[in-house]
Amino acid sequence: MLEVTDLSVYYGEARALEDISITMDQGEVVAVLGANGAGKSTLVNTMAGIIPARSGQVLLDGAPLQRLASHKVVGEGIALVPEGRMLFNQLTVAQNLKLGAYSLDDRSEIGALQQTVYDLFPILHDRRDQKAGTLSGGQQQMVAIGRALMARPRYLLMDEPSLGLAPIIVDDMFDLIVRVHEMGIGVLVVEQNVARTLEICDRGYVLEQGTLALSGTREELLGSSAVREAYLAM
Amino acid sequence: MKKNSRAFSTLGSIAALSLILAACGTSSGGTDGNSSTGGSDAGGSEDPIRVGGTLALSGPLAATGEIHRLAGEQYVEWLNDNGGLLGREVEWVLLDDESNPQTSAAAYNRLISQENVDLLIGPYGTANITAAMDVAERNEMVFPQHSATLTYAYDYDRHFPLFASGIDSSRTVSETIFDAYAELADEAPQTVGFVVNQNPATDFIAHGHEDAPGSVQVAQERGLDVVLEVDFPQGNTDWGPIAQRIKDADPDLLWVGALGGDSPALLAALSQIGWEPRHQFHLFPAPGLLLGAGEVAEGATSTTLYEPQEPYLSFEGGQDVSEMFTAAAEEAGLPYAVAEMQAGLSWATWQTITAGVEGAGSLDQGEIADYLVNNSIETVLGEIDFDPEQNNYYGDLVAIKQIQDGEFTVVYPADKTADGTTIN
Amino acid sequence: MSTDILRTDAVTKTFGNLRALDQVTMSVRDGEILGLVGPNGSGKSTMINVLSGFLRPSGGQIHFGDTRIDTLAPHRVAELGLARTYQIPRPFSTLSTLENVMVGGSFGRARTDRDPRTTGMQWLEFVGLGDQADDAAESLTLHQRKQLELARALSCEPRLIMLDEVLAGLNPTEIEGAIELIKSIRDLGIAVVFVEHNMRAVKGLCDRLFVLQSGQQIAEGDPATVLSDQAVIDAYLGSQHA
Amino acid sequence: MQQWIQALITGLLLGGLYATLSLGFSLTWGLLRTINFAHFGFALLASYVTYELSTVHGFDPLLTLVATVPIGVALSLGLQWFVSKVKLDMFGTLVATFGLLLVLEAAISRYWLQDLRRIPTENNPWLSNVLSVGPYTMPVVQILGLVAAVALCGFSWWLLQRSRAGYAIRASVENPTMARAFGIDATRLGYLIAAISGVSVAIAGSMIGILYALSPASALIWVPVTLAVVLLGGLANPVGVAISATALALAESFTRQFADPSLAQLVALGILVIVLLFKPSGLFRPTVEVSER
Amino acid sequence: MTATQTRAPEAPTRPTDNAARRWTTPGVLLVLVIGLAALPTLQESLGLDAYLIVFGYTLFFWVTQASAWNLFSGFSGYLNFGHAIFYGAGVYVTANLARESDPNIFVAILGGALAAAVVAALIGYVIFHRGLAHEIFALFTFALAIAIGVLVRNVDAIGGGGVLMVSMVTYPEFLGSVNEMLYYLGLLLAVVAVVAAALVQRSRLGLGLFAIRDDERVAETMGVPTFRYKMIALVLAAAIGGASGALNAVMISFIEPEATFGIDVSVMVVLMALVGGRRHWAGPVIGAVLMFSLSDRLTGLGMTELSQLLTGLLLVVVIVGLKGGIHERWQRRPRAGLITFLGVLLVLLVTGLGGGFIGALLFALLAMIVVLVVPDAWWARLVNRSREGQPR
Repeated sequence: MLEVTDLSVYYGEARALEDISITMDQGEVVAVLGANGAGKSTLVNTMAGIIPARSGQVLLDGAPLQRLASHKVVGEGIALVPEGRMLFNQLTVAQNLKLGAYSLDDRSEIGALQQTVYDLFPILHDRRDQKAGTLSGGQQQMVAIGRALMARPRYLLMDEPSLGLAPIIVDDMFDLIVRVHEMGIGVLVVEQNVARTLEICDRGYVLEQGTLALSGTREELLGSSAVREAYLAM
Repeated sequence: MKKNSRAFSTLGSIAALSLILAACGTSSGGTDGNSSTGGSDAGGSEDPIRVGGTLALSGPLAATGEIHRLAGEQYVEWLNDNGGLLGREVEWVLLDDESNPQTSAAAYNRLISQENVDLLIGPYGTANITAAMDVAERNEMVFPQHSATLTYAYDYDRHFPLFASGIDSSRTVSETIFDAYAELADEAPQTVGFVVNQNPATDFIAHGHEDAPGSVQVAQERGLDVVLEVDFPQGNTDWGPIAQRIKDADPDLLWVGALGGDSPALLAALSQIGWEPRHQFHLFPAPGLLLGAGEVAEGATSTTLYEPQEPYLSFEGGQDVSEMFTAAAEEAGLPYAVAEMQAGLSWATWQTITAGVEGAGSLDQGEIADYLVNNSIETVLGEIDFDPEQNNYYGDLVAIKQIQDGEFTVVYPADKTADGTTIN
Repeated sequence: MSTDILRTDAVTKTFGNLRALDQVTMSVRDGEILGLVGPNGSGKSTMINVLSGFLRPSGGQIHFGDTRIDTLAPHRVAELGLARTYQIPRPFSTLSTLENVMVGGSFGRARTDRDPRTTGMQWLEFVGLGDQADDAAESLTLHQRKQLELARALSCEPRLIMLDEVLAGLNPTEIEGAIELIKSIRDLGIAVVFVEHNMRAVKGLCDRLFVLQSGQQIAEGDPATVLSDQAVIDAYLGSQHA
Repeated sequence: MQQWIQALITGLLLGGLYATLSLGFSLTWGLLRTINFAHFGFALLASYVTYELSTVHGFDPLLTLVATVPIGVALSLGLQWFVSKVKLDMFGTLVATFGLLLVLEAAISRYWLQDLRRIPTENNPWLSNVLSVGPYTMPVVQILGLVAAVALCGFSWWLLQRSRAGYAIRASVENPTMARAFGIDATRLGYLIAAISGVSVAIAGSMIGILYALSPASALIWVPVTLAVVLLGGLANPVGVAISATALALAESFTRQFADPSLAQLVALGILVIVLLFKPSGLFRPTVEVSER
Repeated sequence: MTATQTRAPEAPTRPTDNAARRWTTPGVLLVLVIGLAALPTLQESLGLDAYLIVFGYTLFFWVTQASAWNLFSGFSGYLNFGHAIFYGAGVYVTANLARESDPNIFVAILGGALAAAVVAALIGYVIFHRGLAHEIFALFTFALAIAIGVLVRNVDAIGGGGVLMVSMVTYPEFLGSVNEMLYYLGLLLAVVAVVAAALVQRSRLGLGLFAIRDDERVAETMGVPTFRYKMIALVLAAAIGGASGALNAVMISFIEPEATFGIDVSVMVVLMALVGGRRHWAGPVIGAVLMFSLSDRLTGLGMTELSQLLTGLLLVVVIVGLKGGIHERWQRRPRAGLITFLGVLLVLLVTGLGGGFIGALLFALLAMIVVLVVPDAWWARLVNRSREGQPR
């Protein structure tokens, strides 16, 4: 169980998140929706330990994560696929993947994880010695996801995974989220592609101006006009 | 508030500065805060006579500066133990010029105008001496100095050079070197290779200046074959290629315009490529380092004006400088604690100013200068007659010393050699 | 139809393999507010960077008035009267708020006999930063920094101003104020290119919309029509099927 | 022909020293964002320790590495600790380390005086220990120095390009936030880099102590050539450092052999100036390119 | 136009900022300069050490050089580590003029300024077109200075085969002795440098340079002609540095390339400006006064090693404790800084404990630094505590 309780985050004086509480299970795909600037990225970055919270907690199976140094959060089983991929562009694909497993020590396990990623993305195997910065957008997104999977996460936080991808690839991306989920990993996905996201998620939250506007199951959200409103003001 | 404070600070800084100005008018006037001064009025005869000078106590020239400091300190101690100057104690006001002519010039200004010194003594190093001499000239102070080489450049009538190589120093030094080697008769070198540091002092002796021929020209005049001429920069770090060029040229005499640590480094490089100099001369090496270079340095010659041996030990103070300097240098932890040319020059410079003051019987700069040009001065270098016709330079006292059996010994001219030792 | 103040002809910008802008042809009319919209990563900010001379296009031409500007140095573009704000505010951090604005007033088109300090204060008052004039720009809040971005762009006295997500990160009251501000900018006779995600604001403000997706233009026209365009809806919400 | 080959050999050997001295400077600049002028003070201190131990205590000069390497590492680690504690920007590190250099120089001249020091030949078997191959000669100690340079540059290259720690270092320089998010502790890796820098500067310092005469002011002699090597070689690029050190040393060596030794430095710096004018980023890519903003 | 540009920044926004206030700074400066200019004449009647004249000249020299450096590098953020190129250009103009006959000092100064400006224009044109990263720019200029030094050493036409001497220059008699002439002209150049820096700081050029320093690309898109401004500032800085170098050749009299183009001047000006604060014209002035009086005092006391040690420690302390330099912290804590400075100065001068005027000046500056180094948080606590202690 991954929980966020009463989380508030500020950038200096500016409020980014106010009193957000969400929960998710390892068996779920949970969507976080909302317009740009609603605080979605802030939420996942805070959960990944990158941004400090002003108040509130992130709890993993009841134990608070917020006290940990940010480089230790990943060891607890939470991995991030950040917005814009944020690959280490000057490293090769293989090196990026290995870095994902930096918190692990067992070499054979790392090898096995790497094989899993290559199975998932055969193209990455072909491109393993290529610098990540030179890949196409879709391939880069694969590396970002692969890198996160290398951390052997129980929960995967995905921030705008379809951003900047060609439409055909976007579909692959959503298929992929499902496959990741089938590996027994809980997925929290922040997306602007509402339609596709709602196809694959179990539940979702809608953020508006840093507060929780709505939450519910897939069906509830699909029927809600709030989602449409949030994106297109119509 | 923000705006206020900025204005305030700007104003404040300016107000502060003007206040300083006002303050220095009132407070540091009258009696200066520095209470130890007061020699200039020459009133109380108990007041020590203050002799001011700088030395390169830091920076690239500091190694030799250190020798001059030790020698000078010993001299002042010796002088005070022997009744001081005009019956008064002597105090040496020594500042660091950081091996930098600008600092040196400023420091001499300070010595004259703030420390109110009664007498000056020159710094070490051609550049610093030149800069300091200008200050001395503007203040019409007697300026004895021990080591400026650019003889052609100095025309201040109250400067008294102790580097006793005559006004044509680049020629006289050069002639002396080749004269010394000419003693070898049939085995005298026929070819010579020049390797010269670009430092002004070494450069001047090697290459001369306009009307003043240097060693290269002198060698040619004397019919020697100059087979190599290489200049290297100060702080040179790679000697292999230079050594290789020497080996290829294979001169009978290797003439090294060296300073400080150049010589041992070059010799090491030469021995590494298996070339041994048949005859080798080094202009201004650090003597300790050259001796430390071991077997390859055997037979190396160099210029000198004082060595701790006869006849120098019999000259005025010759014994004292040797003993006192060695004791002091050992105590200070210098690796090579032998009084040689630099210590001797230092001592001789002090002897000059002492003789001038005692002879004039006063601290009047004009009288001191007059005495010095009109009288012979006894120094550890021998007897010196400053010649106003030659910008106070005088005859050539330069001798050649050689490493024989691991020790320096004077080998030329004959009147400076202890027991008929000859060059080999 | 009023005259075009800015016109791009098949502008392309590539970064390595990525075509951030692909043959975009767009025009801005005198005195209008043009909404430049599209999902995240569709090339809007790249467009602004290219138009302002911040980035050099890989292909195509840009004309501002009668002048071709894609070959000019950025400060020349600014002198012609094209100003912009930055999505993430980039104030001159060691200067005061007023000094930030004075930079605009001291150069290019805005350089007149008037004291840039006076005009700068006017612009700060205009965006509501008058009280912060002497504060270090570094000490401003995000909202104030956004206001500063605006004031700084306005201080260049532009004929066209490009606003890059000025509303992002603001709360509803702040957004309302900002919208009013943008309206009053248009009332000064300055054309506006308005890049924004907040569709309510876009609908409320813009005279026309220009929609980008993956660096390509997919729609253009009045807001109501454009926003009901299926391609646009798909672009935002994702198509239901591949 | 023989001259050419001998000049080539001399240049190569000199290049080894340049590379060893420059490697640490390049690594800390490129990866830790510290422009470390105290580096030259560290080298000088190592030289003096080598001098002291071999001259006064009679150790073989090469054996003194047992002392100088730990000293170099300790100084480097200490500096890294200090810099990361006080959070200086790059120019801040430049000024602060320059201050540190002055302090080190003062300390050295306090202990060893301003006198020139050089290990006497009798205590320095390495000066005369020469390997001769046909007509060519090479001092063994410089061969060892070259081996050390190759080993250090090679190890650094391997570490940065092939090891897990290396990816982690490069990742955390490129994007510290993401690196932390994947569990990379940049602080510890920073100490690793500092330690390598300390090892290389100590070895370079001891080599200088074996080969040259020392004085407290002599640290600055090495500044221009080090800067040239580092700027040409691409920041924190060990291979670039090795190649540009060799290239500059060869250029100097050939200038000394065939033109004029006094022009050697001008040639080296001239190469730097010309290269930077035509290729501002240097001849080699930095190991990690950090965008300015 | 000019009037509005040179106005003090506090000028028009508030009615309380009246003309009197605006003219206080230049007024006090003017009084200060007149006072300094009168010093040589009054020196004897006031019973001051003649050494103050020499100290004054050297201080002016460093103030000039540091201000000149700061005018380009401090304001624009491009740290030039090869300032000695411009300084040296000036030195070598005088030195070469002196080869033939005693040069006129004004000709030398103008020639020095011109030569340095030409060199700067050449260098600036090439490197600003290249867009070197800031740290590369810094070390590139450093290497360039050393390379030029070697070049001059080996080109007889410039360097005279290694050494040139300047023993005498001609100048109008009313300037007095050589030392007095150096003092007056040094003061003049220092005033020129400081006023130039202050004017630039308050002008469009200064604003443009600050914008370049903070964000060059944004500055460019706001209409700042960045290339032209960098060129103007660099050439101006060089001309001032060259003029001052030409004068200083008289002081050194023995001109060698290594000493001229070496690390001394290049690094010292950077340190002075960084220590004093490089965002305001007063910063390098404070830095130059502090660092030069420190080294002068310690040299005077014969403490060479200590001088080096303390200079080193001072650099570390100031850069760590006062990241923006002394002046910047002073702006935040002006009263405390000023009161400490003046208080200590007065006490030392009155009691004579400072060892004369220069010593008192130095110790007062050091005391001020101690007060300024206290971190803001501690300072706030200190101030609050003392306020709480007082009954209201």
